[in-house]
Amino acid sequence: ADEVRLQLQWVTQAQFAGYYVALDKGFYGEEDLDVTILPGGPDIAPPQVLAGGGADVMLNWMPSALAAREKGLPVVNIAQPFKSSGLMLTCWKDTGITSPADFKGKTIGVWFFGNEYPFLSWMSKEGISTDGGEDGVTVLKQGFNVDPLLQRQADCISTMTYNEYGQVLDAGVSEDELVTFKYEDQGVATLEDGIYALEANLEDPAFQDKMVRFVRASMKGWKYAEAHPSEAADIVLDNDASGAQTEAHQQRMMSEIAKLTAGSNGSLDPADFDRTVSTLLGGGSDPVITMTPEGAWTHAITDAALK
Amino acid sequence: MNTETTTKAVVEARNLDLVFQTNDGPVQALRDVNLTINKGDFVSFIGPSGCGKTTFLRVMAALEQPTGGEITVNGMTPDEARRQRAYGYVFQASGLYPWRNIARNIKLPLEIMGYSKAEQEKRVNEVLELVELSGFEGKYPWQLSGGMQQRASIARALAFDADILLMDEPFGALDEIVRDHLNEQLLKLWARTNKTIGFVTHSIPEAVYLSTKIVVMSPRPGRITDVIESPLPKERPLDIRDSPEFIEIAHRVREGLRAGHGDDV
Amino acid sequence: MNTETTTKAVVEARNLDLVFQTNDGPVQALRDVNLTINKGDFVSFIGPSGCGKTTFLRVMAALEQPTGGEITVNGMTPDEARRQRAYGYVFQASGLYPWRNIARNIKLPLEIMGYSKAEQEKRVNEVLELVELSGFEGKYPWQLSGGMQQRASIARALAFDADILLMDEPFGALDEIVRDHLNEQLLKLWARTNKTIGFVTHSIPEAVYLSTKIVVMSPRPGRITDVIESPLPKERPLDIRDSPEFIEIAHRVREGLRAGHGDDV
Amino acid sequence: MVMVGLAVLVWCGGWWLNARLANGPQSDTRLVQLLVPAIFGITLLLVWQLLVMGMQVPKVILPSPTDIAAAFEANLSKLSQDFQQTFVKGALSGYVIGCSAAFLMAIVMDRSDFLRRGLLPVGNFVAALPIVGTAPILVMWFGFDWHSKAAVVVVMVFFPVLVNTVAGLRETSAMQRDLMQTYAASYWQSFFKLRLPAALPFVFNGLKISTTLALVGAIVAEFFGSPTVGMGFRISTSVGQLALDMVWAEIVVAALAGSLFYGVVAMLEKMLTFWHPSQRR
Amino acid sequence: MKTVVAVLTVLSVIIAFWYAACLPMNIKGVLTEAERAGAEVTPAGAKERRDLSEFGLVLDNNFAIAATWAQDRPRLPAPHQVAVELWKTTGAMVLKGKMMSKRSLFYHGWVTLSATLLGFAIGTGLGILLAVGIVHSRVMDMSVMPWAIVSQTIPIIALAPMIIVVLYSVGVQGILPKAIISAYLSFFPVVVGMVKGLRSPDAMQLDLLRTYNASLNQGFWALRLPASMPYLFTSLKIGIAASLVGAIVGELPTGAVAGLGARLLGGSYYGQTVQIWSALFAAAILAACLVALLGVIERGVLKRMGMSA
Ligand SMILES: Nc1ncnc2c1ncn2[C@@H]1O[C@H](COP(=O)(O)OP(=O)(O)OP(=O)(O)O)[C@@H](O)[C@H]1O
Ligand SMILES: Nc1ncnc2c1ncn2[C@@H]1O[C@H](COP(=O)(O)OP(=O)(O)OP(=O)(O)O)[C@@H](O)[C@H]1O
Ligand SMILES: Cc1ncc(C[n+]2csc(CCO)c2C)c(N)n1
Ligand SMILES: [Mg+2]
Ligand SMILES: [Mg+2]
Repeated sequence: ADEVRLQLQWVTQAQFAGYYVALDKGFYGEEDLDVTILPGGPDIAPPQVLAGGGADVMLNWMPSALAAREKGLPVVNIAQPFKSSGLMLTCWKDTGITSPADFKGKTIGVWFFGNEYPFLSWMSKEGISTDGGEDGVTVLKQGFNVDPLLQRQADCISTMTYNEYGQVLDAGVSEDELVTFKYEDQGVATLEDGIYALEANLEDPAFQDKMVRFVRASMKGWKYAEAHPSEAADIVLDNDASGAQTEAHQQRMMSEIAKLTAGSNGSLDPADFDRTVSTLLGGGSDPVITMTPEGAWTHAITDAALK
Repeated sequence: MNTETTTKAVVEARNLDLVFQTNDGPVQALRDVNLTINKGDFVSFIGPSGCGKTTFLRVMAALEQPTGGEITVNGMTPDEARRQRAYGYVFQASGLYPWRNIARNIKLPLEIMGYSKAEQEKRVNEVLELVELSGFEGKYPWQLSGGMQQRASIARALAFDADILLMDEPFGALDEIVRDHLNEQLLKLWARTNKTIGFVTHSIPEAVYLSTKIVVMSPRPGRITDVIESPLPKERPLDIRDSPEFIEIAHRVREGLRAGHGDDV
Repeated sequence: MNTETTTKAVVEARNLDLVFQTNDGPVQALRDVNLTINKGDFVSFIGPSGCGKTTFLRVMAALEQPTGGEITVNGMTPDEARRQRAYGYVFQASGLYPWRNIARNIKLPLEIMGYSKAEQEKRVNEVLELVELSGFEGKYPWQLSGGMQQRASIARALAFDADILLMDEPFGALDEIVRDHLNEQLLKLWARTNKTIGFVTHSIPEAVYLSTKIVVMSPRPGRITDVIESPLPKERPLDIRDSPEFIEIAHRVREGLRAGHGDDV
Repeated sequence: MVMVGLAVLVWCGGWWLNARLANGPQSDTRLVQLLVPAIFGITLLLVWQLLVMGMQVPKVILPSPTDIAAAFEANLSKLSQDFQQTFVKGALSGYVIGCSAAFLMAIVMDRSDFLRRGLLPVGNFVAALPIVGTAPILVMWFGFDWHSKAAVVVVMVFFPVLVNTVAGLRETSAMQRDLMQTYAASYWQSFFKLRLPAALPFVFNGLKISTTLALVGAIVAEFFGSPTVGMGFRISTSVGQLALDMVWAEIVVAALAGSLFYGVVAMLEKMLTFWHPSQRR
Repeated sequence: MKTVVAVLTVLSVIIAFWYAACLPMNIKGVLTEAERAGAEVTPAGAKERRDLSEFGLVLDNNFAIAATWAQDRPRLPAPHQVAVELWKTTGAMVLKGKMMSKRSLFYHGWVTLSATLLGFAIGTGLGILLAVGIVHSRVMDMSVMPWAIVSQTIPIIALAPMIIVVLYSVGVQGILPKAIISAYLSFFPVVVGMVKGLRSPDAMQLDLLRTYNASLNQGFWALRLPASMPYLFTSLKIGIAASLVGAIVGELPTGAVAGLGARLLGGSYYGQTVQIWSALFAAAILAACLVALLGVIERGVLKRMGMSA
C-alpha cells in the first residue's frame, strides 16, 4: 500500500472527522493507501512540516497557505472539503455592541498564527484602527480557550461555530446574552480546512495518483460523517489519545461541522478562492499577501477523484 | 569561700559539669571542674585534644551552658557578663571577616557597641600600633600572612574595654619564630593593661613562658588534673626558657600531660 | 664534585632558582640553593613561613620546575625519577580520599602502578602493621582521629618501593603528645627501611630530634642559611631532648632561624 | 557538497585557531579570553551559513545567519518594541518583585526555624510546577498585558533566590557567630554585619540563575495570551506566517538580552563579593 | 518529626488561605451563574459587577460563598476539587482496573515520564561528556562554556516546534523529539555541576597522583570522578526537574496527543481549570518523586563510597 501522512492543523477533534472516519471505515485501505494522521497543536505550522518532508499533505486555512506560498513554499490546494467558514466573533450583548461600528474602544480577542488576516481586513474595511485607543479596537492575542470572554477580559473573542462557541454556551451562557458576527455574513470569510500538497510533488504522476485516491477516500469519509454524525463523533473520540475530549462536545462539533462541509463535493469553487484572495489583499497595513497568487489551486486531483 | 577571695576572683567555677548530647549518646566534656581565676591572672589551659579546653573557655564566655555546677564571672553569671561586654575572645583561626579590611574588622565590635566615629578611629589606630600593624589598615585579611591575621584578630579583641581576654590557641597555626615574637608582645601587653587572660595552648613551652597559672587537663571526661602556679617573675625575656626553673616547670607540665594521656594517640 | 659524592648522593641541587610569576609580579621562592642529600639521610627543612620549604620539596618531586640551576635525583632529572616512581610524598593534611577506606587508600598507588591483587593485599597488611593501624583497614578516613589519618597517609607513601620519602609538615596539625609518639615511630621506621627522608617542619625540637641534617632556610628570597649536621646517635629515646647536645643544636637552629627572620613577623 | 566540505574546513580551522590561542602564552589575557569564545561563535555561524546554503535547507525550516541579520535590520523598531514589552516591562519588573519578595521571605524563614522547616519542602514542591501549566492560569488571573508575564517571572525566580538566600544566611561559621555573641550583638546587628555579607555569594548564585529564567519565563508566558506586541507574541505569530527569519531575530534579541542581563548581575557579584575565594584569583 | 509537624502546619495554613482565596477569585463567576439561575444578586448585571471589588461582592452576596468552592470551571479550584479530580484520574482508575486508560493520569504520567527519562539520560550523558572535555581541554573550557550559558537564554518553547519539525523531516518521530527538548534543558545544570565536581580535587590530591606518575585516565577514574559524585547528584536533581519541564514543553506542539502536557493543554483548551490544576500537581508530584528517587540513589552510592558522614 502507498503511504500517506496527513498533517492536521489542530488536535484530534470532530473538525477532522472525515479523515478519521475514512481511516476507521477502511476507505483508505480500499484505495490501497496506508494513511497516518498526524495531529497538530499550538505552534505547529503544517506548511513547515510539509516543507520539512514530515508529511505528504496537510490541512490548512487558505490565508496561512497563501502566506506560505508567498514566503517561497509553493503549496497547492488540491481539494476543499469545507465550503463555508465557521469563524466568527462572539461578544457580550451587554457591552452594547450591535454592529461592527460599535467595536470602537472595545477589546477583542483574535487568533494569530496567520489567522489574524481575515480580521484585520475586516477592520480595515470598516475603517477601524487596530492599535487601541478611543477610535480603534484593542487586540489581544487570544489563547485557545474562551476564558477571556468568560472572565470579561475581552468584550469579544474569536470563536468557531463548531467549537469555541459551544464552549461559551457550555459555560452556562445563554445565546441571548451574546451577539455574534459570522465572517461569512460580514463578507470577509476565507476558506478553511483545505487539503494542500507541495507543487513539486504534484509533478510526479505517481504522487498525483496517490492524491487522487486520497481525496476520493477522504471525501467518502466526509460524506459518511455528514450522514452519520454521532458515529463519526465516536470514531473521533476513539482516536483521541489525550482523553481530554468529551462525548457531548464532539457530538455537537460534528453536527456543526456537517453544516460547513455540506455544500462541498471536495472541488474548490474558484469564486470562493477569488473572494478569499480579495479579502486578504484588502487587509490592513501589513498584508498577508501582496499580490494575487498564481497556481495556488488545481482541479486536477478532484477532477480525477470525482469522476 | 571567704570574702577576700570572692572580691578578687574574676572567675569562680565550682563542680562544673558539661555533657553534650550527641547522636552517639552523651559526651561528658567537663566533669567536676573547680577553678578560681583572679584579677590580672594569666591562666593557660593545656591538655590533649578533646580534653575540654575550648569547652571551658566557651563556658566562661557564655557560649556554652554548663549542665551542672556553678560558675560566676565578676560575681554574676557568664551570660550577664557577656551582656556587659566583659569579654574579648580570640579564636584559634583568626576569624576575621573577609569582606572587611583590617581597620573595619577592628571597628566591628566598636560599631556594635556604639562607639562614636571619632572614638572608633582613635582606638583602631591605638590597637594597630599595639600589634604593630599600622599601615595595613586598608588591606583585606586574605592579603596578610597568617601571623598578621592573628595579630589583627587580637587587636580586634583589644579594641574595646573588656577586662577578660580569652584566647583559644591563638598562635596554633604559626611558626615558632613568629610565635615567640607574639608571645613576647602578648606578655608586654598584659603587663601594660593588666587584663585577666585565659589562654589555651598545645605547646608546653608557650604555656610555661606566658602564664602565672597553668591548668593541666585530661580527657574522657575532661577534668583538671593539675594547677601549677608559676614562680617565674612577671618580667620574662625569651631566654628565660633556658633557665632551670623554666625547664623544671615544663617537666612538671609534661609529666602531668602524659599521665592524663593514656595511649589513645 | 668528585665521583665518590655523586655515587652516594641521592639529591644534588646546584644554584637552584625558582621564580613564580604571579599577578603582583614575580615571586622569588628559591634563590641559589645548593644542597646534597645522601642515601639514608634524614634531612629536615626548617624556616619561617614562606621561605620556600614546600617549594624545594616540590622541586625535588618534580611537582615544580626550577627556573634556574640544576637538580638531579638518583643521577637523573626529578621528572625522570618521578616517572620511575622514586617518591613517596606525604602532604601536610593527610590527603586521604574520603570515598576510599583506609585499605583502599593505601592500595591507591599500588593500583595505579599495576601491582597484582595479591601483592596489594600483602603490602597493605605490611604497612598497616608498620604504622600500627592493623584492624582499621575497613574504616573511612573521617572515622579516624587526626593522628591515625596522618599515619595512614604515611603508610600510603610507604606501600610502594620508593627510596625517597618526602614529608611536608606531616604532623603540623597534631597535638604535642601525639606528635612525640609519631616522631618516635617515624624514627624507628626510618631505621628499619633505610629510606632517604626529606622532612619539612616548623618545630625546632622536632627537627633536631629527627634529623641527621637540618637545613635552615630564610625567606625573601628563599635560600639556605645554614646546614647543621646532627651529631646525635641514630638511636634516639624521647628524653634525648633534655640532653645538652640536643639543647645545643636546638639553640643553633633557633639562632639561625632568628638571623634569617628579619622583622616581618 | 563543496559548501559542506567548506563547512567542515571552517570548523577545523576555527578549532585549530582556538587551540593555538588557548594553549598559547597569552591565554590568560583578557583579550584571548574574549577572543576564543568569539571565534567559536563565529565559526558556528559560518558553519551554519555554509550548511544551510550547501544542503539547500528551505528558508521556512532554518534560515541562514545572513537572512536572520537582514530580518533583524529590517525590523529594528518592531524588535525594540517587543523587547521593551517583554524584557523591560515583563521580565525586569517580575525579576525585581520576585527577588525582593524571596529575599524578605528568606529573612523571615531565617528567623524562624519552624517556618524554614515547613516552608522549604513545600517551596520545593511548588517550584516543580511546570511553567507551561502555570502560565495560562496566571494569564487568566492577571490579564493579557505584561502584568501576567511579570507574575510568571515572579513565580519562576522566587524559589531559586529563596533557597539560595536561606542557605546563604546559614552559611556563617560557628566561630563567626560566636564572635557576635561575645559582643552581645543584636539580631539585626549580626544580620547586617555578618549574615548578609556572608550570604551574598549564595544570593548572587540565585540571582544569576534567575536572570535567564526571567527572560525565558516572560517569553513563554506570552504564548498563552498577550497584547499584539512582545517577543513571545512575535515568535509565535511569526512561526504561523513561516517568517522564520523573524523568529530567529527575536531569539537573537533574547540571547543578547539574556546574556547581557546575566553579565550585569555577574559583574555586580564581582563587585560585591570581591572578597570571596571564588572571585579573588 | 519536627519537620513533619512544621510541614503539616504550613500546609494547613496554605490550604486555609487557598480556600479563602477562592472566594474573591470565583465570586464573579458564581454570581453570574446564580443570576442566570434566577437568584437575587446585588448589584444585578454582570456588567455592573465587572469593575467592583471582589471582596465587596462576597460581603454583599454571602449566600454564594459555598458555591465558590464547587464551581465547574472556577478561576481557582478549591483544594478538594483538585484532590477529587486527582483521585478520579489516578486511584479510582486503578480500582476500576483501567490504570492505563486514556483518562488515567498514570497513563499520561508514564508517557511523559518515558520521554523525561530518555531525555534525562541523553542530557546527562551529554553534560558529563562536555564537562569531561571542558575539564581536560582548555580550548573547550574557553569556547564552549560561555555559549552553554547563552544557550540557556534561548526560550526553548520557541524552538520546540521547529526542533520537532526538523526532526520530522529526517524521519525522527515519537518519543525522541520530546526527549531531545528535555535533554536540552537538563544538560546545562549537569555540565555546570560536573565541571565544578571534576575540578573539586584540590592541588594536593592532584599532586599526589603526579608523584605516582598516574596517567590522565587513572587520575580521572581514581580521583576526579569519585570526587565529583556529590556535585553530580546535586545537579542531577536539578536536571531531572528540568527534564520533566522539557518533556512537557515538547508535548505541546507534537499534537499534544498524550502525556501530562497534553492534559495541561487539553485542560487549558477547554477551560477545564480543575483538570489543569490536577495535571500540574501530578507533574509536581512526579518531579518530587524523581528527585526523591535520585536522593535515595545518591545516599546509596555515597554510602557505598563511604562519603556520607
Ligand atoms: N558541640 C559539641 N557537640 C558535641 N560534642 C562536643 C561539642 N563540642 C565539643 N564536643 C566534645 O567535647 C569534648 C571536648 O571538646 P573541646 O573542643 O573542648 O576539646 P579541646 O580540649 O578544645 O580539644 P582541641 O585541643 O582538639 O581543641 C570532645 O570530646 C568533643 O568531641
Ligand atoms: N604556586 C605559587 N604561585 C605563586 N607563588 C607561590 C606559589 N607557591 C608558593 N609561592 C610563594 O613562594 C614562596 C615560598 O612558598 P612555600 O610554600 O615554599 O613556603 P613554605 O616555606 O612552605 O611556607 P609554609 O611554612 O607557610 O608552608 C612564598 O612566598 C609563596 O607565597
Ligand atoms: C496556533 C494556532 N492558532 C490558530 C489556529 C487556527 N485554527 C485551526 S483549527 C482551530 C481550532 C478551532 O476550534 C484553530 C484555532 C491554528 N491552527 N494554530
Ligand atoms: Mg579546642
Ligand atoms: Mg609549606
